[in-house]
Amino acid sequence: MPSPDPENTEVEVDEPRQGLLDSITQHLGDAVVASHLAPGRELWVRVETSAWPEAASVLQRRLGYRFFDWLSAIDWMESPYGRSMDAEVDKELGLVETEASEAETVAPTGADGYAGGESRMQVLARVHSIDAQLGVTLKADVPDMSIGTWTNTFPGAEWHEREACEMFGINFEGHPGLRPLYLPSDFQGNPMRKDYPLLARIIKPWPGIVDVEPMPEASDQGASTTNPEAAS
Amino acid sequence: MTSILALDYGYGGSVGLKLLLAFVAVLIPAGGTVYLYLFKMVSFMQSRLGPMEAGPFGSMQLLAEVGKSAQKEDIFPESADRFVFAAAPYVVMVSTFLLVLVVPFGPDAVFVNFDTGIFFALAVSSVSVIGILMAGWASASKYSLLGGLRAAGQLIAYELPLVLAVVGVVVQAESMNMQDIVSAQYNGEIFGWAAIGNPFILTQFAGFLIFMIAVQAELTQTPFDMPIAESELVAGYMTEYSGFRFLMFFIGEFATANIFAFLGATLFLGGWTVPPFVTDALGVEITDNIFNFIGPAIMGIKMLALTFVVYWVRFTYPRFREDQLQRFAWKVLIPLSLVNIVVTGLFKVVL
Amino acid sequence: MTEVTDRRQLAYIAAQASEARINVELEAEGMTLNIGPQHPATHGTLRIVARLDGEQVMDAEPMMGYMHRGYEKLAEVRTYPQVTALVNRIDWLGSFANEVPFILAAEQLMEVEAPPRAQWIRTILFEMARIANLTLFLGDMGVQLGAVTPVFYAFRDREHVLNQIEAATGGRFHPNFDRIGGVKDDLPAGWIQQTRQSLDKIRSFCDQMEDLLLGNAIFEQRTRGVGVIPADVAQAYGLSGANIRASGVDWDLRRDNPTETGLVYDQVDWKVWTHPDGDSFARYWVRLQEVRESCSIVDQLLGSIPKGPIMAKVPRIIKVPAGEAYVATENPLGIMGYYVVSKGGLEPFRVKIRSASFSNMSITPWLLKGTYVPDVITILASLYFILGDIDR
Amino acid sequence: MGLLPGGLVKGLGVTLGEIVKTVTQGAQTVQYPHQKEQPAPRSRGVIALHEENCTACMLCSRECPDWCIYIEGHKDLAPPRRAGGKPRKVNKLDRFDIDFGLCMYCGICVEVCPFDALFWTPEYEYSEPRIADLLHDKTRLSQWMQTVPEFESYEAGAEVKVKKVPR
Repeated sequence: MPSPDPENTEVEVDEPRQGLLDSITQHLGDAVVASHLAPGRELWVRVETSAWPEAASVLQRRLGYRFFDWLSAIDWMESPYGRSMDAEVDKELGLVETEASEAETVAPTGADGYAGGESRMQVLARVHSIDAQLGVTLKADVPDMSIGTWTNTFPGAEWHEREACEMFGINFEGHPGLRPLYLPSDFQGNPMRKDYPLLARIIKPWPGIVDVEPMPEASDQGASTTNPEAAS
Repeated sequence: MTSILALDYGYGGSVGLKLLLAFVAVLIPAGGTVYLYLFKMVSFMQSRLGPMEAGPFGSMQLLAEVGKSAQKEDIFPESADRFVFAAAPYVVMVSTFLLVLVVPFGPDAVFVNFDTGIFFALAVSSVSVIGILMAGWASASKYSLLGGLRAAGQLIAYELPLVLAVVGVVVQAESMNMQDIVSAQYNGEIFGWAAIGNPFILTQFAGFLIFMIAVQAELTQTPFDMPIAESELVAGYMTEYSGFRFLMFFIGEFATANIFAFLGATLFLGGWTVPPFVTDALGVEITDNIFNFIGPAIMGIKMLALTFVVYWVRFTYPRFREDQLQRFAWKVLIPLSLVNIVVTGLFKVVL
Repeated sequence: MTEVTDRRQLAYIAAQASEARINVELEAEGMTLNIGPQHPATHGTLRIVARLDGEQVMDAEPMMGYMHRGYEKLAEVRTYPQVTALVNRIDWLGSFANEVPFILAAEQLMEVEAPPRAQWIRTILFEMARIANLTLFLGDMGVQLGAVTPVFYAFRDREHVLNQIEAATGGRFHPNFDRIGGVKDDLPAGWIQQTRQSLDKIRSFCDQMEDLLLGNAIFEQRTRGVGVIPADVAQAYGLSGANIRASGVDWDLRRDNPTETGLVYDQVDWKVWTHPDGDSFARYWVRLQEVRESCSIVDQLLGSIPKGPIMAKVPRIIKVPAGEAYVATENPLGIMGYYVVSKGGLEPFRVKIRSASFSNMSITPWLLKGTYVPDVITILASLYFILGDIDR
Repeated sequence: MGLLPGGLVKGLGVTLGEIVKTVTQGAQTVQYPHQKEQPAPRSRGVIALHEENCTACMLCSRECPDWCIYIEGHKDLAPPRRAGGKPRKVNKLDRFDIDFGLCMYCGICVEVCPFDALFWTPEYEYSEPRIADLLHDKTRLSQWMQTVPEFESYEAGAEVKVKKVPR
């Protein structure tokens, strides 16, 4: 896992993003929990769950990050259904890790995501500044499935939050109307959670699972086998 | 006028013949223009060939369409007012047939020669508004209602420029009788030069333009096709119609376009006559019997020319928003037509 | 070319916009009209529930989800090559443009860079996808306003571009041609020469559109001052592409995105077109200039394709190392970005698809308040969204 | 109200010009059943199977995103290459079906096949009244092999070698 703190990246120090990171930490103080900087690529900042709406207004009003790119969520739990495309031959090829032993399954967290994370669900958002040509991805943990809304600073976040709410089950306090966006109103469950089964893959058996049967013995199989003498 | 072509039919026979001729005069040109303009001209305009399968060069396409529509199920919307819904297309067709009565096709080949022919034609042409409103209101669907109301507003707004444009012609021809208008154009001369007579399109060009724009609006054709805005109201007041009823609206639209083109030809292009230098060259008198046969052909050519312009504009321009087309009618067309009348009056008095 | 700069025009537009806002305050109980989901003006299955007062829209709320295929869920159970085949079905008009950001994000995670020839071919097909997409818009805007002929010209001339894409990639609409580390195959012989001919057809199509629609006074009346979007509101809603450039924001990811290493826009000199008005006319005008600009970009690129391989050294079974990457490119409809989270397996752990039309459409409830019904159609046509892009 | 006629008349000119061009130079459209447009040689119409190359290794049915390739095979003895040698164990193909009702023509199977047994043909006229008939079996897929065009040569500057189609 790339080390989270940017200091020890040898030569490439990305001034603009480094400056941005410093100004964010300077404005938000200890609300900034962790950060990750991929030089020349992107800056990730993780803020306290409570400071989520405040981070938005700081970025928009003080730092001039007025372009609202997108807002979504991520469920860090490993999918219990796996690829449902596993055949014995895959195990020999080492494509599929053998079953993890039961004891090891610890509560899923965003720890191995950039800028870490403690809760299973995380909210992601990205804002961009057109004059500085820089963007920043903000993250926040959502331990109790509820977080503040961004709609009063970025009105565009309304639909994004409605989608995240119906797909992941995260409640956004203060959102004008958390109606379902895509799913029919009587839909049960949150599809994007990893423990929600993808039914198409479970109903139909995987055609790749059929393995080539072993050679039929040269007994009374009849025409289907070519006995060795006749073949030469 | 019970003797047509020197045969005496008695009252019953001549009315029957006139009915048949009326049907022929309305439906055959309608079929012709549908094929020529809606199937062929539009396709050429859009770099394709149009229907080619039914009959040579797709000529039987309209018969196929009629056959298809006739066998379609005749659907009434569930909460529609059945009688009014069924009657609407007939009301629209009535106004078309009444219009054709007045159009002269030859010296004595005219259905009814009113003294106030053009006045009758304009009065009858506004009957179709009632039919469209009936269709819009009776279909009990929001889109039809919107289409119907838009049609009402638009057709009434464009009646005025239509009438005022015709007043200029009537003032110049000093009569409302269609035959007199035609002969006025034949015998008139422009500042003493009588070779081509005086087709009112030359002296009444502003009137002609206003007439054609008003006709475009009466037919609810683009750029005035708010009532049948296919990209907003799906098919406007015709949305809920299906089968033969929709066909009547569809053919009715083309028939009305032809009849207005006949009217326009009579008022502005000299009706069924040819310019004097042609008749002098052929040594034929304008009131001969021969013109009862050539007349409809000449009218047909002039009608095709005018309908070409109508459909050419229809398939090229986007459409107005209703408040823009209302503003255009009240603030531009009507003042312009009033000025046209004043100028014609002045010339009439001065010359 | 109608360059609008004088103050009188802008004042007229501002007055129009404010007048539309004032008379919406009258709270009369209006009629609710469902525009869609089966409706000619919605590019796909979008339903707008509009509460009307007479012809004026009190408030309009788009209802979506009729075409929700759940791409983000599907991507989690598919390997990387399978996701590329899947993902070019999001914006099906310029479909090669969907694959590129996903592949660039995967390449960023795998620290792989495509050889120059592959980047050239990728950029050429990216621009041809833009031409194919925006040509249809130029024709379709006409038919939304009532002129039926322009859309036929659009389909006629777009056909040549699609044939060229099919000749190179095998699929007209779903090329599935981009791979991690390069492109699937090289260009067939004679392709460059034929592509130049198809570009000439597109240029003559643009001139026809200029005469038929831009010069048309009725079109101007129907679109000037309709659906005015100020720049800051556009940014707050995340509008992108021609919609934001038409509001005067000079921003184009093809020029301003330093992190992107996969496309070669720096080798070509081209111009980003903007327009100060921010109304439907400006959006149409900006997209018309962009199509012409894309034609000249492709022309320059065709002339300078370097020699060399089209595929970098990439293992046969692709396992992307763990990490997160976000790459966004300037797609025909706007900014399309993929946030790919990988835990080192065969498939991505999570793919967040930032689609352009989703954000472009999120402004409609604010924008459609107080407009007339025909203007609703004009504004929707000028925002130019694709339902696959919204519903994902 | 600024109704400038210049723009309007130019618009009419464009459509009139189009009428003249269509009448004189013919339409851009093709009258399908009578004349047919030839798709590009690389276009993905239908998948052809070259049965000799196929070793039933299941890679294509495993990689297919739509799960629309069904393969059944059995191991069999084949005559030894060199006389007197041990008989080779070979996979024989019993069933190789592609359900074109499900297929999305992405081309992953053709690309992933290690033995070059699958090819694309630009054939497109195989629609069926019943969707079940879109399941092409082994024989039908082999019939498509004749319509596989030769691979085209590449543009100048390409380093990719042109592959051969096994007839």
